[in-house]
Amino acid sequence: MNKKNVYMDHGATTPVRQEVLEAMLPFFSELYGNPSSLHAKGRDVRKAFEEARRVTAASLGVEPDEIYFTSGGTESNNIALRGAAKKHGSGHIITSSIEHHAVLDVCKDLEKQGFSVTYLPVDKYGLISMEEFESSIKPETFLVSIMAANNEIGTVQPISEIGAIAEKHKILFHTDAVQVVGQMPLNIKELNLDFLSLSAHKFNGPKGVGALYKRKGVKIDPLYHGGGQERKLRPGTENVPGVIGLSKALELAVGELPQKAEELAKLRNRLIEGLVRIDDVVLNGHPEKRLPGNVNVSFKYIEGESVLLSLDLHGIAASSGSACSSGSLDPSHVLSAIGLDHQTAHGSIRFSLGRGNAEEDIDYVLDIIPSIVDRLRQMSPIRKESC
Amino acid sequence: MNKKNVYMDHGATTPVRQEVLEAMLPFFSELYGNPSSLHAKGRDVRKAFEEARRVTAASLGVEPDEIYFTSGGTESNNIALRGAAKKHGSGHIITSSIEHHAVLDVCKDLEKQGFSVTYLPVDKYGLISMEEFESSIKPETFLVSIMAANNEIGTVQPISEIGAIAEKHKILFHTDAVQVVGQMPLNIKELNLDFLSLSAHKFNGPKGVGALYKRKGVKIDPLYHGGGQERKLRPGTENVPGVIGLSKALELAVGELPQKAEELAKLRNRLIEGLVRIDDVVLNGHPEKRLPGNVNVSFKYIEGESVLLSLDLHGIAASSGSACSSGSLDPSHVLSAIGLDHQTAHGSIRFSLGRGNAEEDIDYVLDIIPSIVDRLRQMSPIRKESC
Amino acid sequence: MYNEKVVEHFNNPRNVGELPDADAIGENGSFKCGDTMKIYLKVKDGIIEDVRFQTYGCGAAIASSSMLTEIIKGKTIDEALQVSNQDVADELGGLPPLKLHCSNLAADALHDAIANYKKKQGSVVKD
Amino acid sequence: MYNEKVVEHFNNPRNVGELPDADAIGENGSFKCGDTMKIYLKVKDGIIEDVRFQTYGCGAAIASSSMLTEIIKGKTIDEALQVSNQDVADELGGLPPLKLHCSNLAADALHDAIANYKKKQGSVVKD
Ligand SMILES: Cc1ncc(COP(=O)(O)O)c(C=O)c1O
Ligand SMILES: Cc1ncc(COP(=O)(O)O)c(C=O)c1O
Repeated sequence: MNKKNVYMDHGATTPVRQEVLEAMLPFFSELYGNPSSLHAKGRDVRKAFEEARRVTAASLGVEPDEIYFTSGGTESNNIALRGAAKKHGSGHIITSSIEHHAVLDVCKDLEKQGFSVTYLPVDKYGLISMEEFESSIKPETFLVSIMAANNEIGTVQPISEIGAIAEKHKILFHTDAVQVVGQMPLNIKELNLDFLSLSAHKFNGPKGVGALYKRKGVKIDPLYHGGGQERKLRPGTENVPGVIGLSKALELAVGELPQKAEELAKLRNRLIEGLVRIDDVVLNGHPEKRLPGNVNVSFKYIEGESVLLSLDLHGIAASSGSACSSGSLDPSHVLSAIGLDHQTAHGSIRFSLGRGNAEEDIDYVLDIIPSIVDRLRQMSPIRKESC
Repeated sequence: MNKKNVYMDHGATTPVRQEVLEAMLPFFSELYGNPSSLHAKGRDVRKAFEEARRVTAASLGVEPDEIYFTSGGTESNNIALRGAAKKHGSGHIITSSIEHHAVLDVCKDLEKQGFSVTYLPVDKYGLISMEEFESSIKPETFLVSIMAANNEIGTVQPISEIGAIAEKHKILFHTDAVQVVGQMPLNIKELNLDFLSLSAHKFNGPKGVGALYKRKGVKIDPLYHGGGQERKLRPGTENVPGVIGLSKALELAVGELPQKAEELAKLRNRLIEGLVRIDDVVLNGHPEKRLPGNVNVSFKYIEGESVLLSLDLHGIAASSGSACSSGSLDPSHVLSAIGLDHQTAHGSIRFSLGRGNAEEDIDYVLDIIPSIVDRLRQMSPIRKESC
Repeated sequence: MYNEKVVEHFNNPRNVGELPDADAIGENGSFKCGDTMKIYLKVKDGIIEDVRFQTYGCGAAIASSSMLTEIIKGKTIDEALQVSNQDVADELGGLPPLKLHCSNLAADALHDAIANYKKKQGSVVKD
Repeated sequence: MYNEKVVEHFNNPRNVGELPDADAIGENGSFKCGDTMKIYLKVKDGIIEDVRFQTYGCGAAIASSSMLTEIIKGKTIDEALQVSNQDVADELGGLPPLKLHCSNLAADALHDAIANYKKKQGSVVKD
């Protein structure tokens, strides 16, 4: 079999699609003015920039003045959480134990600053419980932040139910939708959301640019100060080409939903079915409530990075929640939170599908994997019997 | 006379030069991997990214692990100042009254958080006094932040003297060098600097990317949390094309110094000489200690925005420190700090020269200006006699 | 930033200058932003026959001044008194929100001129 | 991430498997990262005649295991005892700093095997 190039790490990042790059290009060397400048070179760029805001807002079904452009999902999360915390001064925050570090570690830092935080546990599928959520709400709770879908195991949370409870108790609701925007249909206005974070490079837009949706009327304090751009919430000369790229990528991605999501889910299911047919391979995450492109399995008795490396030698790009691969020694907090034992967690691999993946890619992976697994298992001192 | 397109707002932003855009292009759609990914697509990008860090560091004469990539000058300033403040918990900061808002407003915010701040006054040229600086140092002073050169009036501070005093008193020294990097030669290692901020779009690199130099061994606390990129000081998926562009633009710009600066200074002097020949036009900023590309003059009896607008109608892009142009009603804090009366401040215009400007541009501007000034003065109820 | 009509008035302002034989002069200035307008009226039989202005200010201030003079020329004093800042901005096809205050200059200077005119005429004009 | 030599050893590890008639077996595991190595030695006249390994772990752990077996094959027990984790990493042409701990596995398992071997031989080997 010939070595192919199969990219199945769309959860990590995606290529910029051609139409997006083309939309960006004029803004490097021709339309290069600073949008804050009063002269024609500035005004032309301001116009295009605000049009990009309009397109972004329209793609999300919100108002243009509810969109703040940032440098990515991490910054969007930090601005929302820290901004709300700074505004409130003190109080209680609720989040889940499987958030991305850009939420989880912000919460830990806020604890150091005197806030109290509840980290909701999740069940074996990665779902939080609505009862536990509701009963964790205290009079001093001002914010709940629950990710729309998990980046590692793909589990999709019931954010509309969370929103309803948050509304009932009058607490702010933030969702990290970095993995969802552009991949699944989303109706912000029906979700009682106060904040939503997104990042362009997850939906075939450029790296280093994202956005925060903040519901009109919701007040937070800025973290950084400067020239007053983005209505003072995110100062600094605007990343104009990046924002143009974000808006174009989002418009295209959302325009292709829900069909694209259905196609992706078919590929995903084909891959999952093929993988779990292998002995001692288990699916991580929820069997149905999962991102259309996310496949996460654990190969028992072997370690994730060695699987990853073997896949790489066959031209397949995937990722792992394994300790060794990230340089840290512990398996990912997500895999621990869903209750995987150390060893199963270490054998986890994520294949994240996206634009450009086709059936033949799935079949190629399914053809390759058994020999990889066999080889590594034969090398392993750990056996079914011994576990 | 035909309308020309003359861009003299390089202090606001600059076009991305062709070589820089070409260096960036492969990183959108071919080399699109996430530098944190372990597979080949990620490793190739990590390699290029770290090579860009090496080039950036070499261009600045520092070590690669002293460079942190950010989303721009604003973020670099915020990370340095707030990070040092967070680390120290309390204490005293010294800055100047003519800093960019990305330093000034950070200091004001830190005051709200309990830090004390001295805002050093400047003389009529925009220079701080070394005596005042040194005598403002208290036992609890931990940081001084003085910009290398002012963005409005172009005045270059004696940062090597400031550094020597900071070293003597063992306080951290940050400089906002956003207007200096790539425009003037700079030797960080001779300057006793602990932090330096720069922004790519000021030296023909892309918007939305910058860097912070942090001297090895100096410890600050991160402001934002996330995936741990940039050694946890600036988390978030890296803006790979942006960083590649920054490093290329910096390498080219620094490679062209000091010659480029001398050429620019010649053009600058030609423009200044021509302008001050007009009645009641005064130069703002220092006659010699100024950025090679900066010209800032006040046209008495007329208002800056109307000059700007008139220039714009002739295809000339400049900027103003006038109240009306920025939407705020007060004239810029810089023009106030150098002691300009309200009206002179309101009549100020900045021409900032850069790559691509030639003698004929200067001559075109000098040809056009007198009629603009005449026309507006004839319209004005304010006269020499009445002032 | 500005629409075409504003730019046109800025570029070719109507009725710029002084009126040496003005029947009334009005002035208004914003201490905050420094803009200043001076308006000169020539009134005959209660009708504004001629008008001139001088303005120190931004593009919006100059265009508003010019537009105001166009609006009031030929109007009676009492009609002119009805002209509001909003009317001037509307007639210009709108101004950027941040610039609306600049258009205030013009109508306020006019009202000052009319007040001066009435003062000069004494109680005669009072009713 | 890994150099060519590491990848080559990972891809074609030497001496993988068990030795049913081993004279000594050693084992080492990192509780923290979960990596585990088992090493089998066949010793004759104090010389390591044959060696096999089984490893559960990342690429660095597997490559280090393979390299270790190559290094020690044909060496005396005492020579083998001198082999350090650093030697293994050096022989591989270096490992990423974060992965150095993975190479520790191999030499430590070997030392465990040699200790077991000596124990089995009793005091005879003691001096
Ligand atoms: C002196 C100075 N500092 C900081 C900045 C902020 O840089 P940026 O807008 O790229 O964040 C600028 C430019 O706007 C500047 O001129
Ligand atoms: C769920 C989630 N949140 C936040 C982020 C951070 O986004 P970025 O790296 O673009 O800042 C990511 C991606 O890394 C993510 O998957």
